[in-house]
Amino acid sequence: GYFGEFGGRYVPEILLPALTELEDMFFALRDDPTFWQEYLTLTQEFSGRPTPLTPLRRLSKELGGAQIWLKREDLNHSGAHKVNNVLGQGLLVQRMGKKRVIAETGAGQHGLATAIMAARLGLDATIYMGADDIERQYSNVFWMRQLGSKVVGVETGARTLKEALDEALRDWAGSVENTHYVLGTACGPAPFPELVSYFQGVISQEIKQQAMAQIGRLPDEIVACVGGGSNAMGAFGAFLEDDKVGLVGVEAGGLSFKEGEHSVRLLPDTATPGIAQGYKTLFLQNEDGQLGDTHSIAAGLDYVGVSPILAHLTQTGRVTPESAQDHEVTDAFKLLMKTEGIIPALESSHALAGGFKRAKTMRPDQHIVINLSGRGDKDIFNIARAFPQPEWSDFLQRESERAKELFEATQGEK
Amino acid sequence: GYFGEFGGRYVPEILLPALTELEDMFFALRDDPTFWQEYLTLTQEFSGRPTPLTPLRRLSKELGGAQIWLKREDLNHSGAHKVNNVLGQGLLVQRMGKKRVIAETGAGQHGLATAIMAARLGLDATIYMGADDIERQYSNVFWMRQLGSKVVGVETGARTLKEALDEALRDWAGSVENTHYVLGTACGPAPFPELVSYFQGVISQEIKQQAMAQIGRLPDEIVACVGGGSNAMGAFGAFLEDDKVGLVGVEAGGLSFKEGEHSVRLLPDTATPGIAQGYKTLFLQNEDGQLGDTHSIAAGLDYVGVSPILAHLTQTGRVTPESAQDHEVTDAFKLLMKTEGIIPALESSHALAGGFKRAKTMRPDQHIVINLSGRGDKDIFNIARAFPQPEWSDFLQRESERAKELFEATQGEK
Amino acid sequence: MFPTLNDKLQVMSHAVVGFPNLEENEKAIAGLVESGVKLIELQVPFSDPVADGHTLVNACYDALKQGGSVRATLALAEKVSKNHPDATFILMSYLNPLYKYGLEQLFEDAAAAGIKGMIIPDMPVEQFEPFMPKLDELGIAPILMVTPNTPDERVERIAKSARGMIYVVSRMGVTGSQTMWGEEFHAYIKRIRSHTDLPLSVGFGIRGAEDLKALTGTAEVAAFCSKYIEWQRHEGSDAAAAHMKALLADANLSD
Amino acid sequence: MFPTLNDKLQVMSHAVVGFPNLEENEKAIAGLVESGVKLIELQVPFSDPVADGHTLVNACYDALKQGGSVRATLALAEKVSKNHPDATFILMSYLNPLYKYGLEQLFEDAAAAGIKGMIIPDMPVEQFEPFMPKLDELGIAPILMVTPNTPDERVERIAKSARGMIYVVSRMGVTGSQTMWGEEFHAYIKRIRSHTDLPLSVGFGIRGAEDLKALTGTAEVAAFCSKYIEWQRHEGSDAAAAHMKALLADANLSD
Repeated sequence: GYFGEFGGRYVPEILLPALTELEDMFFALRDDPTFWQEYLTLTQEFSGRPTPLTPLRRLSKELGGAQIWLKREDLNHSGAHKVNNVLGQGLLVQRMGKKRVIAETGAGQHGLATAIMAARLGLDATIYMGADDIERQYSNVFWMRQLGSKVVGVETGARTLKEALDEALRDWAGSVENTHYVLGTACGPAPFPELVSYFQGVISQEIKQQAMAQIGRLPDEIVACVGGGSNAMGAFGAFLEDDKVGLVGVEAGGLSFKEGEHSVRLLPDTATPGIAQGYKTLFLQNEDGQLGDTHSIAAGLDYVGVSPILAHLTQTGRVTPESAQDHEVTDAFKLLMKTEGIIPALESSHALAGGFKRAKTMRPDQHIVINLSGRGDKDIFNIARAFPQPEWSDFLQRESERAKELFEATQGEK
Repeated sequence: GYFGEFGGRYVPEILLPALTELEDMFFALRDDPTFWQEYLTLTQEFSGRPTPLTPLRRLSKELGGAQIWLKREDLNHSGAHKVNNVLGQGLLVQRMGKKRVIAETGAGQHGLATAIMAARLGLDATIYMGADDIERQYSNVFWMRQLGSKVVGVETGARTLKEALDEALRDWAGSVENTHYVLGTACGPAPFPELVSYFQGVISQEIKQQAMAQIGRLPDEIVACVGGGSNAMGAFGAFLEDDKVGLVGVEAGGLSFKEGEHSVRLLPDTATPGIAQGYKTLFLQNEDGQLGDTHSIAAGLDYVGVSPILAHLTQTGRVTPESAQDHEVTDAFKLLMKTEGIIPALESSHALAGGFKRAKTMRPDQHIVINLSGRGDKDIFNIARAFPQPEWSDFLQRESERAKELFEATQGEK
Repeated sequence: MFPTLNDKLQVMSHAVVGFPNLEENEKAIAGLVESGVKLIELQVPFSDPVADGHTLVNACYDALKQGGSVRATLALAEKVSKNHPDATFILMSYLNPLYKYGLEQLFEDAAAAGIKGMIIPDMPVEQFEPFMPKLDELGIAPILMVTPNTPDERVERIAKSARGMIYVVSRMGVTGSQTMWGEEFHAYIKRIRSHTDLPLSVGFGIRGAEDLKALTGTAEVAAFCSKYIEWQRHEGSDAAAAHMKALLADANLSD
Repeated sequence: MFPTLNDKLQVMSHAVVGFPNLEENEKAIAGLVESGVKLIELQVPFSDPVADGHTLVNACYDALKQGGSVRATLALAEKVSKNHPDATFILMSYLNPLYKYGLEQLFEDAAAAGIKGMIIPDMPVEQFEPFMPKLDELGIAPILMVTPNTPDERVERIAKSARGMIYVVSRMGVTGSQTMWGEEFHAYIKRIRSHTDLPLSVGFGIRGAEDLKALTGTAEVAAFCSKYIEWQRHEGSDAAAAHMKALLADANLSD
């Protein structure tokens, strides 16, 4: 469970048995080709895998550098790569014979993916979400509840993702015997970083095959955004031994490198080694070891730690860290929409910003693959916040009144 | 251009040259296998085709009848089958050397698909939309504009889809020489019904192959919702000669069969033959030939005419018409979400309602394929209207205020 | 009756049946005739008037609420053709209301009501052809349209079935905006004339006396419709008639 | 010092350093000692206290704003261990603040400040093992936890490194809710005793005198923390001390 100095399993004693059970099962299944096939079948028939590798011909020409390709994780069922991991863990839950899953969620994407998996596989699901996040991301709460999940608001502390994660761990401490904790990213105590990377690895396995078929060789670079790190690990995994393929992780540069205004952990003078949330990695923290505040225009990148595997791969030089600031991200978002007709998530737009910048410095006979981890239209509220305009607030105002009238009409009926 | 008594081309003289040019090109390309291959490649690399055929194991067991399969058009880029047709027409536009496209849109789905295609292929796009629809469906307007399309509000008449369609035709009358009108469904003057059905036919071609691979034989029935009819024609097309495969089209039964409370045109005592909007079909109309009012919980089924091909196939008995009322639709919507973790569009939920009802009467060794034409999360505002709850209106109220503050903050910056 | 080739330009104007209401139609038509207009279209309002501009679209929308219909149009035609024997009334309609009425029956009833011509923008010449013997027998002229992008062989086919006059769509686009009457337009008119000896009625984009002056000597009829309906909507039928009278005087087209 | 096997039950209570503020901590601890509590945890507040219930989570959140930290905890320890020589102070912290401080240095400084034991919920026994010689040299007892789902071979390993006492997590779940002290619990205690002669400190879910009575004769120490912090939050440190005194009396645990 260690990657260089990072990783490990630093959890309250009560959680250890569940983690070792999960690890034992994972190690056994990891070497079982029929399990991987079962996983591939599930992702194919339910989520539409393989997702395509889309050439951006117009945009590449416009930028004048490398040929840019997008790995289309936005086309997954539920609109992001998150579902890969969740479906994989669902299979593990079935093998372990557990009937209940819990998850934490920030903006709601991982919670939604978990709710979808639970509905598909017939499991009970409880999703923990900070009370402030519920208030700001109600649309995802709406979907999770329609999917039959219980959404629990967490009122402690800052009432956001961190508190939701802690609360989910607290639930797990009392329910491990029948409950699986579906961790959403390649972080947390072992075996989660490896486990999540394993399932997300389907992304890079497909990229490899598709690059051979569509380009005729491996790409020169692969670029992914890095929040917790699951989509980056997914996009990089199969290429770790291919030294000629550059691997670039783009973090959220936010407003500036000032404390609390970004979520950059892999660049020098940002995060430092720490042990929290069950594992050792680079955390944004103060000298007293208190985890810091973060900011990103993309809720999914707004995280204080980072995958211990990526922390290690960055230290060894295999992964090149980059960052993109909020305004570069919105520019890349607009450019992709207008030039190629694809609506990216703000998270993925970090990879676009970093990838476009690099592509410009490359030659037209070079190829760069950007992992489009999710689509933007699932998050219109977040995106509208990034592009403020009065028509939107007026629309919401009217729609709020309409919704109120509609609800009152149903009350009258009863 | 006729299908039995239906179809034809009843348009102002000025539009005839464009339609005959389009028809000539279509007929020439229809017989060119390389063109179909070009189309398949575009849908694969951009939109993720083939979409999967998903077995609904839990739901089939719960209902206790036929094995139910979903054709997952919701996994297309942009979230619905609409994009198939639009991409195909985009290829035609390129062959014709035109640089501009126009389209009409009601709830915004076809407009959004057209905007996406135009951005991808580098075309100018103008989308006509009723002023009232713009006001109610602003989220789609937001995306279309971000994609670089011009969205024009139509202030005439009832300010909805019909007026937008008329306005688009007026634009076309003045711009045919450099502009292609991207019609969104299998209606309108020839060659549109055939043209749209041709491109959507990719759906049934895939179903056929997938059924052979996954079931080992053709399905017993295929069910699709019918608005204009493009997803139904897409799902039925390749099976027209396979007499043992039942084809069922489910229309919007709305609130009741009273005038103005539904959009059912294929059942007896509903619509009558008429000639309008450029073609002859069954229209909901009064005895004076004025087109009637329609209602559906799903904006995309709320249409007064129907594909002339479906009108004909219903008359010959090849297609069985069914209808689902609003409350059956919301029940089917909830059932699919809770049992299989898939969020359907309200349009597609009509096919679900009709399909579930039929599946229950069938044997477990029979197989029914329901075409899931689109996903629901693209339309949270519409779906929230179908499931009114006070949390939603409160959320919108708060979000409206936040949006206003954010916009004011950007103004302060300048 | 219809003008003949090389007659002096005359204006054709318009009534949307039911706009602003059925009673007012009669009064407005009387005003038009009084002003010197002898060719008048009676438009059956329709729910989907795809070939009309905003002015007529909105007039149709309002007219339907006032009971505008095929039957109301025939009733109006009967009255006004009796009251104004020197005016020529043309029934203008989209196809569907007539199709629902029954085309054969409609042609007969229209003829009986004094209608002399028929403009159906979404009924192509191919659809008219089978009815030509009937129409000729009834003395109803199908007034068919040609447009700048109509190819020669099709103009030829249209000219063969056209009666009374040919409606020349002045430019690409729909009713209600500005048009130019330059060289290109004259070449277009010349091209149409090479296929027919019928008088030509120019329509779309005729908004004022300058347009009428420009068309004098070029066409036999100028359709002045949208602008008239705007006057009617904003100032009432009496004022619209007065405007029309002044217009004809300004354009030197008064009798 | 720590009790020994079969000593009469005593209560361990709690301070979150910085809650409600640093000054008040001293007063509150004095109150606890006065009330008869001789084992006191000094909790370093942390931003992510995953193993605590809501009461302690919120106390940590507030304490951090008041300057709670490792250094503040050591400073407090130095004062209170001097002022209350007959009380035993245990440093309780999540791993990260200590890791950042430097574990070796921390152990040395804690010992110098009079700390006798160390509870680090997210530091497994494997991580403690390399430090055991150092800890034994400094006289600091790692108070390790066992839980109902800890397998026997692991209890054995934990018992080997444990010093002072073993912290027995009473049930699945986290601090602050009700627990039952039935047959199953006694079997669990018996199982743990079969691996160690150290006294047992039972924690999680001890909310009142009835719980303390139930544990009397079963365990040597009962951790009474969340409920005390609730008293402190809602009624202040003086009232909390008074409640504690009354509790010990009710449970027949007064000296």
